[in-house]
Amino acid sequence: MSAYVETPDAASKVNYLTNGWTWQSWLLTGDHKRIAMLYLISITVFFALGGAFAAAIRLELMTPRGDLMEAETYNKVFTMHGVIMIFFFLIPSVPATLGNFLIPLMVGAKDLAFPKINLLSWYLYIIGGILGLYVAVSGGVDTGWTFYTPYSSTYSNSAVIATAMGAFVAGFSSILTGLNFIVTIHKMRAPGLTWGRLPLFVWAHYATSLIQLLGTPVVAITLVLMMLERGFRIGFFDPALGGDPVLFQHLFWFYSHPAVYIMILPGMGVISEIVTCYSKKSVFGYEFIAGSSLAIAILGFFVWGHHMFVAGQSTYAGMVFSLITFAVAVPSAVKVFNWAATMYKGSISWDTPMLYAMGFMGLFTIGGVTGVMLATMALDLHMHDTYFVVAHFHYVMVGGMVMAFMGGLHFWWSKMTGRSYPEMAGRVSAFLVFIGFNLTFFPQFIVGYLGMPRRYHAYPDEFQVYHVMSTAGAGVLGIGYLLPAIYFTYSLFAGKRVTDPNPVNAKGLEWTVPTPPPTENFIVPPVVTEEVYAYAEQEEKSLV
Amino acid sequence: MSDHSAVLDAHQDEHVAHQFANAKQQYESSNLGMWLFLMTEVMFFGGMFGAYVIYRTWYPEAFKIASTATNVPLGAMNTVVLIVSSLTMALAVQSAQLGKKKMLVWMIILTMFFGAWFLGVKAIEYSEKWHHHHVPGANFIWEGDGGREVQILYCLYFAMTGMHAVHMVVGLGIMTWLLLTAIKGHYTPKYYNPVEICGLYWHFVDIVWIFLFPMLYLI
Amino acid sequence: MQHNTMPFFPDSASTIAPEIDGLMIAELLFSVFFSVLIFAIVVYFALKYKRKSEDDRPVHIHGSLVLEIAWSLIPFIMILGFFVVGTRVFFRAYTVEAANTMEIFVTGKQWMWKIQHPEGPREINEMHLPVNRQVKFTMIAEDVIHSYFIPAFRLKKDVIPGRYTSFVVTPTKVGKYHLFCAEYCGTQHSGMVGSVYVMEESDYEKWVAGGDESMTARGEALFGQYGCSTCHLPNGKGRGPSLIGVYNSMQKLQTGGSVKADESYLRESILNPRAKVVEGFQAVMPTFQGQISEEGLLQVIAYIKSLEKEEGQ
Amino acid sequence: MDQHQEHHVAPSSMYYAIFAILICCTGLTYFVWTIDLGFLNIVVALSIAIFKATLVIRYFMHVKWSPILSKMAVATSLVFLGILLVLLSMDYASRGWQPKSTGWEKHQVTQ
Ligand code: HEA
Ligand code: HEA
Ligand code: HEC
Ligand code: CUA
Ligand SMILES: [Cu+2]
Repeated sequence: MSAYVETPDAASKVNYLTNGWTWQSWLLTGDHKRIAMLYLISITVFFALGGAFAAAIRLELMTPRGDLMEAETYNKVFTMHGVIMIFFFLIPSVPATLGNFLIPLMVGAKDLAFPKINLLSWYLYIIGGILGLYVAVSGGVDTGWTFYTPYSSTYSNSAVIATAMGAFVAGFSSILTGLNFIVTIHKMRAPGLTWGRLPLFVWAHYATSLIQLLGTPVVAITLVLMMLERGFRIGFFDPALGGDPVLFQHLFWFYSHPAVYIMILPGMGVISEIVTCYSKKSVFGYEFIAGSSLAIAILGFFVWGHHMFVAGQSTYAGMVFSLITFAVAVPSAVKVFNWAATMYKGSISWDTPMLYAMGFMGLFTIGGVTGVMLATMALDLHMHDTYFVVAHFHYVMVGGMVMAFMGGLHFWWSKMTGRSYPEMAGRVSAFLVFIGFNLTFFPQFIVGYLGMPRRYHAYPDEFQVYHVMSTAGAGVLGIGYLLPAIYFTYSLFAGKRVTDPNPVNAKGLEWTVPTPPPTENFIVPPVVTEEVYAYAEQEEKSLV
Repeated sequence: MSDHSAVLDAHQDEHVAHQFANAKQQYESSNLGMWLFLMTEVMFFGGMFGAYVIYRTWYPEAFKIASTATNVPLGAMNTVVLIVSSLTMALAVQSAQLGKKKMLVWMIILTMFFGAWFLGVKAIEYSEKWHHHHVPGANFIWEGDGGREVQILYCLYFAMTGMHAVHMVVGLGIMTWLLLTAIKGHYTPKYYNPVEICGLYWHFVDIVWIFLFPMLYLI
Repeated sequence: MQHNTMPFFPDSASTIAPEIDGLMIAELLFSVFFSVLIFAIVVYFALKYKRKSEDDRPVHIHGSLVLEIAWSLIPFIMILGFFVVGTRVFFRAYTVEAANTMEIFVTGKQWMWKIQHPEGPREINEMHLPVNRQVKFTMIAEDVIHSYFIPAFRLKKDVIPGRYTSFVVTPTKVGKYHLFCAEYCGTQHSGMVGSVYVMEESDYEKWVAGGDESMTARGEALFGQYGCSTCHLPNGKGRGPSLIGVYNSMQKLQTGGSVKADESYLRESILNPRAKVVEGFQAVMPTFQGQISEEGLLQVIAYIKSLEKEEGQ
Repeated sequence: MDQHQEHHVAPSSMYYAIFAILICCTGLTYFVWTIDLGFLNIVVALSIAIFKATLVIRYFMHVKWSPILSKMAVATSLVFLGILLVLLSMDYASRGWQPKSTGWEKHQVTQ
């Protein structure tokens, strides 16, 4: 890869952060790096908000009686928690921040293909987010993040339309981001950067973007129909007209299952980068990790029915969905095994990003294998809509994606901001997050199998032990997240300055540009001559 | 910006945005972008097509009855109108490719004219439905058999044609912009990309109607 | 149910429960194995190959096709076994096996469960069942989607408005168990709970005998009350067809084609008579949509079904 | 970078020819609708629609002369639309077949 050339040129002294200080220079920017920072700030706000709702959930569930809040309030709290965490935090988390920042750098482009559309995505996200906030302060919504009809379209007395509208608008933001990524990856790669040399982070985002393009429109139209049914009674899910409420679930999950891969694939991309860099090794089985991203994206569209095994779907359809769900576990397994194999005979550092990556591998595996249990029809008969499901998806989403996001943020923090974070504090918080996380969500597997249903505001006494453990864990977890919030903010203003373009000795074009990168990214248009992840000098011919 | 030779030619052409290396890259990127957007549009309508398939097989009788109440001549006329507008759109792209500016402007105007015609006819159909109390919801009254299921077909009818009409309105907006820039003479045989891209969108909306017409009016 | 402060497994009180528990344990072992394996490998490598100096230059290992195939195929084949067993057990929850299967009718509404026994007793948020006898549940919702969930039976099924759903189960242990609503249905979703009492057969007989009129009798009363009997005369001379022997027969339709007159068809005929008009009759039957409650419908259908039995006598 | 040379410019005659075919097809659809073919009505109407759409995509939208990526975009949308429709129909088609029918599920009219 082309080496970084130290140019005395004055232009190179101005980086993307110092290039303009006015509000307009941020709010009307086309620079993907600035837009990524805008996203980073906004999703952090939403994460804190979603976290506050989570705290309310946990406090309420400490005792079996609903003594902290009314049932109605509780329902609004978990709905807002789910909606905010999914649509306004996790879906844009890695792609819109790290992806936005890094993809042009990684492919050697000056920017994304459509900078204005990129900015438009952020504004759409903000409009959606404001609708969400408006709902939060104006009385809330109580349908659950799944908006099942006919409850949402007919019976609920809360701000369903505004919330769905928020999700709809945020959906378009997600579509446009995906579109931008795909075009950039196809058309704007630097000379020599063949598909076989593309970083796995880029591959993962390519797969993610495909899902965003093909899945999101379906949930968009479904939400529109739900809103029409609620507003004007034009909608065909209404059983009073002979419509099928289960059809809504089909259309909803056609997007929302693939969407869970929107929520994990970018994280997997992050892990691939971190594991190679902190093991100082080329990735094991590059083609298989890259290919499995695509396999997950495509197979992910065939399995949505596993959310509906007991929802009145035909048992035979359930059988087909169950079988394909088992198959979709395989590409994920391939990834996990390959990362583990990458560490073999490496030179492994115990820095914060690697700690998060190791946590990811373990916790994602637990989340994944419990997903496979849920995909077994007979077990889902018992465990559907219990806390077992809650534990499963927090393991993959929080133990998986949020861990990856945190890891990636630490990994690229100096590149993005030109400042370093305190390494020791980072390790402590990674440790706290890991402990707190397991304490919060592991008991939920047990209480779920005991039969504790989801979305319950009061519950039988014998489940209490587990809920108390869970609440305690959430406290630790909260501190674990608060710590980075504090030291990242601190480092932004007072952290040690980093000017070394490649402080971690990593491979990849993003490490060849100055830190922080200049507005146009590359001073000299890069030409790629090296294989990807060329950490080692010599090659070991065969392993098996 | 530093004056390196590789970026030089990009800055020579006023139409090439800074992030692209050259006009070819820009052309291919924006074309791909539009195709990807149309891909999402297919899925957007796809959700409603899915619902249509289900209810059409569940309630074949009701659908037969309901489609007798749609105005087939008007629907057929609209199909023809849209096909004509597709032709003029295709010719507009061709004129841009050949640098015939006047022809381009006229073709865009014609396309818009037929688009507006389509929407006008649609408005007539909608008001007809309203008068016959065929708009689902509060307005709906059905004299004949199977009112419940017939209402489902009308929900589909309004959702699908309504969403299509929204796309037409957006299309007209885009065409207005295209017309203004074409009059200003932005497009040359070297740079006609926006015309082509708007054309893709317009044709897509036409294709949706090609399916909606038989589905909602005929069968 | 004894109160254990820290239970690990729920009560097991149906034929299907041990099967699901067995499958659960098998998958648990499998999952624990792979989770521990991954944790162990990661931690072991991280310790063993801990970075010694910044100048470490590990060798390049490209990958291995053999390993890739092994670690995708082997776990997949293992989980295929779970798929087969899991699907078979699942199907069992929908298959009527016994000859003396009894029926229970459940109506869900915001926020209560209404249970009807064909013999007559009606309960709210409580359900009494005899032990060791197969029960078929037929369920429908009046408003939104609910889900009938009995953890001790390891069974749940969504209860949907506008359509009957059902499952089959055989309780095996006398006791009192939780009954939950497992599909979010609004404000008092968590209050839509109750108890299931599994009783000895003899106790159940006594309990059932304490009820009043049977469902059939109630249905017959409704049949008169709603004026059905004015058109549906037993001799077939009324404006509508005689309903004797209708149940489970093939009905020829005006539009051609025919349909089996099962419960679902009977329901549709009452709520939406014009959807499928019987050959040889005018579509004059009024709709009873919104007039008969879901419970009432179940009773009327039970009555129409009983008409068949009488004919056979 | 002269797009003129790289990109196919189709002659006007082709556009008019395609247009003529499209109009004829619309006429045909209308005509078929006036006669009753039973089940075939649906098949014919949709086949004609598919044919028309293909013409528009290939000629008006220039896919015939477009790079492979545009063709792939068309193919991808069709494939994923297919996944949606097929898996959706799969559920609805098999709803009636309970392991042993209990009679209370949605029934089917047998022709
Ligand atoms: C990031 C999000 C994410 C991810 C990645 C996944 C991944 C998976 N999920 Fe999850 N899921 C959710 C988020 C996610 N899920 C959410 C939010 C819900 C609830 C929605 C709601 O109702 O509100 C849910 C619900 C859910 C259900 C429905 C439960 C119910 O409501 O009854 C099911 C059922 O099949 C399921 C299955 C799976 C499977 C099989 C995977 C697989 O992709 C996992 C594959 C990964 C592995 C298997 C681990 C690695 C493998 C190895 C180390 C090798 C060894 C193992 C094997 C080969 C098996 N999920
Ligand atoms: C990205 C997705 C995401 C994330 C990160 C989380 C995070 C957490 N979730 Fe959530 N959860 C969902 C997605 C997510 N959840 C979804 C989709 C549902 C289903 C909703 C539904 O049923 O409709 C759900 C439901 C759900 C339930 C079940 C509710 C019910 O069914 O009744 C519970 C219960 O324990 C819970 C708990 C938690 C906890 C303790 C965390 C913790 O990890 C949170 C920890 C975070 C904090 C404590 C705050 C963070 C702190 C900072 C960022 C510091 C900065 C703060 C300030 C400066 C103020 N969640
Ligand atoms: C005005 C007269 C009238 C009344 C009142 C009436 N029906 Fe009917 N019913 C008919 C006619 C006529 C048909 C046959 C045409 C059709 O299928 O719609 C019919 C058909 C039926 C069928 C289908 C029978 C078959 O052979 O398939 C059922 C079941 C039925 N009615 C039940 C009821 C019940 C229950 C009530 C009262 C709640 C009721 N009907 C009240 C006239 C009536
Ligand atoms: Cu009824 Cu939840
Ligand atoms: Cu899923």
